[in-house]
Amino acid sequence: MKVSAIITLKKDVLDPQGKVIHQTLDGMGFKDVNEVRQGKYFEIDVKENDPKKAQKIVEDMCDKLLANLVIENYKIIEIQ
Amino acid sequence: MKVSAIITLKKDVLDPQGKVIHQTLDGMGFKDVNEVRQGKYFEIDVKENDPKKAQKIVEDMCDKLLANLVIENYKIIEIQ
Amino acid sequence: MKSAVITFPGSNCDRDMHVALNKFGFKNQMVWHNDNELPKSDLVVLPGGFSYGDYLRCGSMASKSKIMQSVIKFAKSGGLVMGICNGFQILVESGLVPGVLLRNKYLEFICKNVFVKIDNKDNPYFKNLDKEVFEFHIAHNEGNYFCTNDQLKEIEDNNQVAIYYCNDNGKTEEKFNPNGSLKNIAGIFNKKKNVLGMMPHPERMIDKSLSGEDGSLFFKNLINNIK
Amino acid sequence: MEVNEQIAIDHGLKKEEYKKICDLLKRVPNFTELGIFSAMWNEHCSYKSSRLHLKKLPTSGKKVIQGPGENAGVIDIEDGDAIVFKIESHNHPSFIEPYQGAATGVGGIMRDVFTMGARPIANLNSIHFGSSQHKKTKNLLRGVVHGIGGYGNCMGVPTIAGQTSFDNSYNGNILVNAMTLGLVKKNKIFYSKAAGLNKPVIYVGSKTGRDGIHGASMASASFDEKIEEKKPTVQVGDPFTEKLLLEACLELMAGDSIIAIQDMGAAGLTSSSIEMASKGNLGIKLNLNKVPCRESKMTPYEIMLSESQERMLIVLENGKEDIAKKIFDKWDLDFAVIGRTTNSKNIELFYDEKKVASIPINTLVENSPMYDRKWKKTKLPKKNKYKKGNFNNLKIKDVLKKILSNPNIASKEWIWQQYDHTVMGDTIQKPGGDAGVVRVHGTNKAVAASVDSSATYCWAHPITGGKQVVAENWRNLISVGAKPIAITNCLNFGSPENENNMGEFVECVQGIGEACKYLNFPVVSGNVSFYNQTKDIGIKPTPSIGGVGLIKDYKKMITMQLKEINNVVLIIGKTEGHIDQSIFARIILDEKNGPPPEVNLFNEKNNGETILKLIDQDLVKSAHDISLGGMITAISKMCIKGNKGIRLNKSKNLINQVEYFFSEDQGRYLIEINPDNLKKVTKILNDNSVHYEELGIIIENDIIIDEKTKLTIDELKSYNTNWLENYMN
Ligand SMILES: Nc1ncnc2c1ncn2[C@@H]1O[C@H](COP(=O)(O)OP(=O)(O)O)[C@@H](O)[C@H]1O
Ligand SMILES: [Mg+2]
Repeated sequence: MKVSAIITLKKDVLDPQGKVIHQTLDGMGFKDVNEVRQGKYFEIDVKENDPKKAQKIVEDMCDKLLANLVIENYKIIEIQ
Repeated sequence: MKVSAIITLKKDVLDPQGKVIHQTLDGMGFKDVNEVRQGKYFEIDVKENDPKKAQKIVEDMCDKLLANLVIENYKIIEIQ
Repeated sequence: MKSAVITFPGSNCDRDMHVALNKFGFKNQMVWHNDNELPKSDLVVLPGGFSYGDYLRCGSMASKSKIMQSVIKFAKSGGLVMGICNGFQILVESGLVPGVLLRNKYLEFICKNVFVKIDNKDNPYFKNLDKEVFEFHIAHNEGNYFCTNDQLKEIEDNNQVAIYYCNDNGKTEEKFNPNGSLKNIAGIFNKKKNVLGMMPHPERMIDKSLSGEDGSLFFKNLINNIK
Repeated sequence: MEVNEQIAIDHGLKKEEYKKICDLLKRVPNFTELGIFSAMWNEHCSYKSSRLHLKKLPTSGKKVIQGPGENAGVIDIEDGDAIVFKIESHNHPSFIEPYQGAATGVGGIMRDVFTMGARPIANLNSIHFGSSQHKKTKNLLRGVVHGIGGYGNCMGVPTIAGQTSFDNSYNGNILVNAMTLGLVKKNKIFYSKAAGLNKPVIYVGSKTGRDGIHGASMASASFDEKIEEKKPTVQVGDPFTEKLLLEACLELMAGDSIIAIQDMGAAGLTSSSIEMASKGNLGIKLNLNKVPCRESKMTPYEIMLSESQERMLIVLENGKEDIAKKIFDKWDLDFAVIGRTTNSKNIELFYDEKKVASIPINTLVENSPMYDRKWKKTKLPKKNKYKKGNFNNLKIKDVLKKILSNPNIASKEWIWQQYDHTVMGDTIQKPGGDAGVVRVHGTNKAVAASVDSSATYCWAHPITGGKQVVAENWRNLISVGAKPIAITNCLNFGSPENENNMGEFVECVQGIGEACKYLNFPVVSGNVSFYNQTKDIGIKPTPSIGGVGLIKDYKKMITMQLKEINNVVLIIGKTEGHIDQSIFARIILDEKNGPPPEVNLFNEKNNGETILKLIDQDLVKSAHDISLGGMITAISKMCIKGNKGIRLNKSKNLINQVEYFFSEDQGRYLIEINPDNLKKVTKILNDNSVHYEELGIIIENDIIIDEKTKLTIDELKSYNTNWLENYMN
């Protein structure tokens, strides 16, 4: 199954990338932007065919490697 | 409205990050992984209140800045 | 000969390039990214560094700066534009040369000397050089050159590859490729060969106390070619 | 929130400290005020356990322009030039979030340096990890190295040297010490002392967020099971903004607008505003509504305690606001007038037009606690008696192989190749040598810098260890041909509330002080990091010494690679055969006890100064000090670097061969001499009463020890250069 996960910075954590992208968009004429936050997206194709189990595996990966829970949160957004 | 977009590398583009993460996961004991692809996730809060229009704006941002269409695709995944 | 080095927010090899150009006889001017006009110049250089922190994609945001419109115009009219390292990434993002620069294969920043082979001397940058293999210095995190198959064919058909990574004998094998770049490509021209983008930093090799002196050869030759 | 004793304790204050606050204020502080006290009075900001002892360090000298007490120390390098430098720890955050912890550590120390008007020209780092077998080590190492590189590379400042060690004692508490050197004109140094009444107080840089609130308190609390709860206090660094801040500050500093400037480091706005006012003997008034905030509805408490990075506080001359604002606008940085200097001698904070805090500044600064903590002396351990007969069973080749590929000796190229060490175009000695060297841009001068520590020696006998680190650092500078000028120090120890750890601290400082005094190598800046421990077990005492020296003519710089066949290599200094605490004793004999090698300061000074004389007369072709792993390890590294071999003479020394090769006696160097100059050199050595021996003659390709023992350079290389890379991949 293909499991998609997004990893985002926690709310109060500085997102330097989002900040600069916001400024650049503004300079390009996209004036009506309140905020830009950037995160990571992973598409992980696991051999597991049971959606629940596949989700569990990817969550485990997020806990152990993909996300740093000190500053990030993760969310599974799709299982296919 | 808050518009979420994901940007992924096109199929035939090398994804060194995904590859290394795959190897690392493997080394950590996650043996049953076929593939890992990494992408970017954006959450853009725009002043526009009409979902259609908000989506349009963010698509425009992706075309002009956020994605490099030579190697990347984008997809709007949520509008709130 | 007049040159112009563009300073973007986050550029950090702008001074080094300024020093090198002046050392070899250019009259160099620094140009701010927010300016509209380029000063009259025979050569425009986009220097190395981390413009806009290399956030989003390296070079992407710098390619949208005000001054880049003038740079693009200058390049289209045949003016010489050279992008080094981050400058190469900016050239790629602004479409002046084809392809993209991905993260290094092993995901690590690399700072070391490498050898590169000059493939084609029929251009204002390498014409009259009497060596093929140069020792240059690289320092980058995203130098992994990539392009589509169609682009590659076009690049090769037009002799647009400027330099390849190789060993001291000029062998361009995969094991001499520091960052995983396609075909060991270290630098690329545009079609007309007035625009050059390359990862190595010749400006860091301009006297014998530094990492080497092949940069001196490059700059001396360049100014003579332009004269 | 009503403040009470329990809340104070939760803020890391002690009962008595809370009582003292109430007594001094003659009332109960409000919540914001309590936060300010807790930040100012914690170990990290107040140096309450260390102050008493640090006073004993020698801090002045002919070349010292500014000693400890400012953002960084400053030394004179002649011709109107000065070097600003300091080292700082970021240990706890780096353990929790290695990338960001290390990155913000590098960012913080660079800010300390450019706050004084200096452009950073070199970075160094001293990093210590748990055993290479420990399950966390690899990820921590990778994260820390990426973080240091990520920040320093982006800033465009070369990382020119460092030190990396592995030891069990850091398994639960790694050390990340970052050092920066900056270059400034002597008459353009900026200080943090405010002056004048009613001057505008300016906030510049990034916006204030909720990150790192109570980071300084975290640095002063040891790790325990509650570690998870402390997580969100890690800050995220933004090197891009810092690069802009650097350029903007230097641009403003070129004019005459600034009265005082101070970066917001630990305890953010609190300590920066209080320090500036305190030094100027003034009061300060801030309107917190004017502080640029990233998050909505931040409270005064949060604004004052936030440790968001990349921020500065400036006291300007009246009427210069517009000039300053224009510069910060150009660099896309926040700029706000947030207050004024006053004559109240209080810090007064306003929020929504209400006064939310008012504290006499001397209460926070002069009245801060100072402790004379209990400490225990460490006795000099008894020497081990080794059965020399047992050594005869050891094959030199096997031992050397083990030592060269030991994590603490193996090449650290995998690390420093990830640091941009050539940007700025003045790096003339890259990492991998005894010290990094950068030219003073546009001149014939160069500065050398090295950072060193020897936790094992310090652990075995802190006074000797303290002396030894300074001496080793001095030797590393001498080895590249630099005249040592001054040091900065980062003192990493366990809990000061533990008598043993405190004793280690006191005695290491004593040793450092003695060596610095004798070598005329004063301490101009530094940092203390206590509570490096997991539960009750402290790390080995780890003072890191960062030294800086001057090379007047950079063309005379020396490197360690062997240069020419047939040249002679001399050992400078006497080889006595001290094995205890050597890497040989630890990894080959598995012997952990015994005293560290003795440090004879007279010999150190005399040997070092004599070598500088030889270098000055162009008599030295290459040089390397002998440290960890002894003489054979040192010569192996010179061979590897120079791609040459050596035929060793039969030693006339009476000690056993193993002791001759692997002992770690101090004060020694290897130098390469052209045979034509040998007479001249030995005369100078004799005239200066320097002990020397002829080690051997340079040949191609092999180290030839005797008829039976021969090693090729390729072999040596494979032992030494591959370990770390293999380990990481
Ligand atoms: N973390 C690091 N960053 C940069 N350089 C490093 C680091 N660790 C080690 N090095 C470099 O590797 C070399 C070997 O270090 P070390 O074994 O401590 O040398 P020595 O024993 O001569 O003092 C030195 O040149 C040092 O600068
Ligand atoms: Mg050394």
